[in-house]
Amino acid sequence: MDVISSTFQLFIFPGFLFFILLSFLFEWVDRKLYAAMQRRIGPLYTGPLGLLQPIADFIKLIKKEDLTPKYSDKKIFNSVPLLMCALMLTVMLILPVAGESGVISFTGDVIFAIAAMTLFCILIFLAGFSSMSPYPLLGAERAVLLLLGFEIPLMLSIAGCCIASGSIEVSAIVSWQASHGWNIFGPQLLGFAIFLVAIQAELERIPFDIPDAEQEIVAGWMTEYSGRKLALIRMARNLELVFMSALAATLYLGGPMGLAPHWAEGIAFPVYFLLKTVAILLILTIIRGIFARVRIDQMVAFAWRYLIPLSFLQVALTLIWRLI
Amino acid sequence: MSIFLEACRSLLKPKATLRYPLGGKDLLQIPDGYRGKMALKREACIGCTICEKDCPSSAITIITDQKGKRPVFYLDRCMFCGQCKESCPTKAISFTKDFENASYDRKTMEVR
Amino acid sequence: MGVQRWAMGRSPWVLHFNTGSCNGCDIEVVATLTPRYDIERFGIFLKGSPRHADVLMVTGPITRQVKDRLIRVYEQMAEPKFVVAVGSCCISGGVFSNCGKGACYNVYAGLDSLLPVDAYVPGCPPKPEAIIDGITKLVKKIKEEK
Amino acid sequence: MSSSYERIFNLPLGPQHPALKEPVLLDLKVEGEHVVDVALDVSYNHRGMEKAAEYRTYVQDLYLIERICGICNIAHTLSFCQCVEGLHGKEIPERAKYLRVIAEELERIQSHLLWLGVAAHEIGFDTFFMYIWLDREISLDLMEEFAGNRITTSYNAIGGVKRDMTPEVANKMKKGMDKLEERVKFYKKVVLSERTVMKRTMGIGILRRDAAIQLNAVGPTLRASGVDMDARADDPYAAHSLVPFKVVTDDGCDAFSRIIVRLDETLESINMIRYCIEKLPPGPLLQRLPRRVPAGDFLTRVEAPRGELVHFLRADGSDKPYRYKVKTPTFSNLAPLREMLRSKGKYVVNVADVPVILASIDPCFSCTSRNEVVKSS
Ligand code: SF4
Ligand code: SF4
Ligand code: SF4
Ligand code: SF4
Ligand code: SF4
Ligand code: SF4
Ligand code: SF4
Ligand code: SF4
Repeated sequence: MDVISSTFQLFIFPGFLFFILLSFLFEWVDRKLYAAMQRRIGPLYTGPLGLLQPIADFIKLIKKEDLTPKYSDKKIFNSVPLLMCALMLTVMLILPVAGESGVISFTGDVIFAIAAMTLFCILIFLAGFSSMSPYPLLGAERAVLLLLGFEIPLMLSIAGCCIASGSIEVSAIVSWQASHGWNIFGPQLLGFAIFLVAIQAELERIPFDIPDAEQEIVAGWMTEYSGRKLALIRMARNLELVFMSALAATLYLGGPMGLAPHWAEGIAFPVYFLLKTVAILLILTIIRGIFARVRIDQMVAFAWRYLIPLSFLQVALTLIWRLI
Repeated sequence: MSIFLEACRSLLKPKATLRYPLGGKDLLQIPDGYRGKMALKREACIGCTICEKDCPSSAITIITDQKGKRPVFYLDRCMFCGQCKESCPTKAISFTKDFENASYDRKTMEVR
Repeated sequence: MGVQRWAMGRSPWVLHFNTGSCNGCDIEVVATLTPRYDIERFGIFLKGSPRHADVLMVTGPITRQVKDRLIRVYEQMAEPKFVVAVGSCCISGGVFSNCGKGACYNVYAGLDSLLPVDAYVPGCPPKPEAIIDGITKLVKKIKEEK
Repeated sequence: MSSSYERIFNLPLGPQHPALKEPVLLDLKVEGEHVVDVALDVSYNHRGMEKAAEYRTYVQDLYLIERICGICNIAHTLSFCQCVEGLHGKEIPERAKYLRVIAEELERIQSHLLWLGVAAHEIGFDTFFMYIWLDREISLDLMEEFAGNRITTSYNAIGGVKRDMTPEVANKMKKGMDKLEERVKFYKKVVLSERTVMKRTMGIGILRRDAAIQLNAVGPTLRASGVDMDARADDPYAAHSLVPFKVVTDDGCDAFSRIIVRLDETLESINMIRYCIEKLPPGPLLQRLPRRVPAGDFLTRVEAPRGELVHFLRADGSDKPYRYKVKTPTFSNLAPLREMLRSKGKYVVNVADVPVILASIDPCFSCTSRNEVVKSS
């Protein structure tokens, strides 16, 4: 019984299948809202309202011919997409969807999440580097530069949450918020803003879509990927989008917890989880819609000049607030 | 900031997209003078071959049918410039609003 | 494979290649992205990298200088791939097809002499609606054949 | 930056590249993210037009010349017609002159909006691009109504214009102009207030006044460097001597001031169209001219949306040109472009800036390809 239920949890809900489907849904929401902001319709004819569009894209790419450039470092080039997906799927298991804790939960899983984000960037670098052609190389270089900019603010803003609730465990942060109010209504409001900006960079979205800036370096580090590998990369990036929005919801908006009668928690909590993550996604998409891309040096300068001091300030504020 | 407000306004405004082709061709307001696929009034044509001589991209060939000489238009070369209509002394050539001329085969792209 | 054909027809990503066009066709191709026409409705993206694209959309007369590039880009694309010729220049050389006898010295008379073409969209330039019409016809072909 | 030569590598942009809608090869020499030098190869578009023009009659050439370029086809046909009319020594009817100005300015509006959209796209500002291109449709709809096609209009004819402007179209045009004016003013506000836009365009692609004159820049690129030069004002053709307008200049010398110059020019064009509709004289549209053109040379200057366009015709008395020669604005702007793309001292060019700088001269190479590399096998 236990084995069955944990297998179900791992693979179906709230495990791999759930997250993969969620990632498709998120891509759809993202594209639709982005289009609506531009007075367009966006995907429309694939399934009802174009809901199946991301799935069609995925299947099409899976079925396409898979090319590997001649001069690439084949081992790395071929394994990176798979690693990206695996990494994202694993780290997503710590997200609490139906209760205080996720499928796996341990002390220090917040650190694990941060490590996974950094690792993802390193995988991006490897992907670009192993392609051995100019655009991906430049994209990879930019990805690492970008990492220098937003990594520290990201960590510090998460640290703010950890300090506030006095724990480095996701479930503890969630339950602390359930009893003390959401993190966003406290000194973490600043942290939340910093977090949103930083994940926009981590996700490589406008205004920080520098490593795959189409107008400058074609598709950046992804330029040489095609077919199945591109499908996996796209999926990994969508999963990352889900993960980041969900992490923001978990850390700042109280995770899946909310008002619900005891007997309905099993349904209400996932619904709350969805609502909150989608809310974050909407904010992310609006940001994507209203900015132009900044240049890499401008991004790094911005991060060091404003984001990092602000995030230190935020940590200090939290500490003071804790002590009082 | 102004672009943010504009984006919010755009979310409320109706979409600017015309749902062509599934919404049908009537959605599009093609003006009367539009130069789409051409049409030939066979009775009016006197077979003078001026249109063939003036066509800048040799998209017209003169053939002979039971009534005599007449032009055939090849849409794969035609650039819808309207010179044939200008040149025709009897106004036998006119342009319709039909723009849906995409085809799988170059050989079928002609107006007889 | 039913699913494959369905997915292929629902998500044809386009690579736009200008082979020496006068820009007329190009701006109309770009215009199909814009709110009035919005080809993302059909799941179409304009992609920058040949490796990501399924449909090669060629505009303009094929000049001798660009021919090798065109073929190289076509070869870089992953199977299955399709080619659409947009504009009279691309289909046949258009106005450049009539230099005394045959095409101008620097222009190929038609894309079909170099690559297998799946759909032709005539016009100079074709209206964005006409390009959409061409794409829908291509999608129909993808669904029925291959 | 240190000049360790191992770090310099070549980054070819093009000939097929998403930032460029045309086949052109920019061979950048890049050091890290900085561009140190650039070599341009614009030969991919060479279609042999000038030669082809010698093989056609003047009637056919009109359409060939129109297809030198789709975006400013009216400027090209206008120049061609002026050459032919000039050799005939005939004036065209007054009404046709006004109509030509309307067509030309409508094209300028269309072209400048197109360019603004592309510039927004180059800096990754897609939402702005979409708004602009949505409004550009207004001008294209008017063009379609006015001339019969959206882009390649075949509006000008040798000796006048082909179509009249009905009162109905005039009304639509006036309404369209009001809408466009409102939108262009809004865009100006956006450009002047949006931080990211300024960050990406200010101080980028600098071309000082003396360099602009020395390297023979033309059009908005020149006027954004503070030089007051415009063929419409300096050498009036069509009805330009009768239609009042202001030559817009700016002293910024960078990509940002090129945006401002173009936006202001669009507003000027809107006013010119209004004036022309108001003052449109009655009369015939076309002065019929014989098909054979008297022998002689003729040269015209026309202010195309991108700058001064020069056409030269040598006729030998037959119905075909003896020689036809075109010098287009983008060609003149290439030397200044190279200047803008080279890092020098404190002025550094990032790879990320290359599309923006390139876009800032509003290049289109379809009219510029002058040569072809022939491999001797
Ligand atoms: S419209 Fe122009 S290109 Fe087409 S057949 Fe007539 S003259 Fe020839
Ligand atoms: S110019 Fe007119 S009358 Fe003469 S052949 Fe052509 S269509 Fe017939
Ligand atoms: S006007 Fe008469 S004589 Fe002159 S070209 Fe036309 S048909 Fe021939
Ligand atoms: S190259 Fe041949 S076809 Fe072209 S103009 Fe010269 S002779 Fe005519
Ligand atoms: S078909 Fe017409 S618009 Fe298209 S590239 Fe050729 S000349 Fe230009
Ligand atoms: S340089 Fe321009 S005008 Fe001259 S032949 Fe080449 S494309 Fe034609
Ligand atoms: S500069 Fe040349 S290519 Fe560009 S729009 Fe003008 S004529 Fe066309
Ligand atoms: S520089 Fe070369 S291409 Fe130019 S005119 Fe002289 S010989 Fe001809």
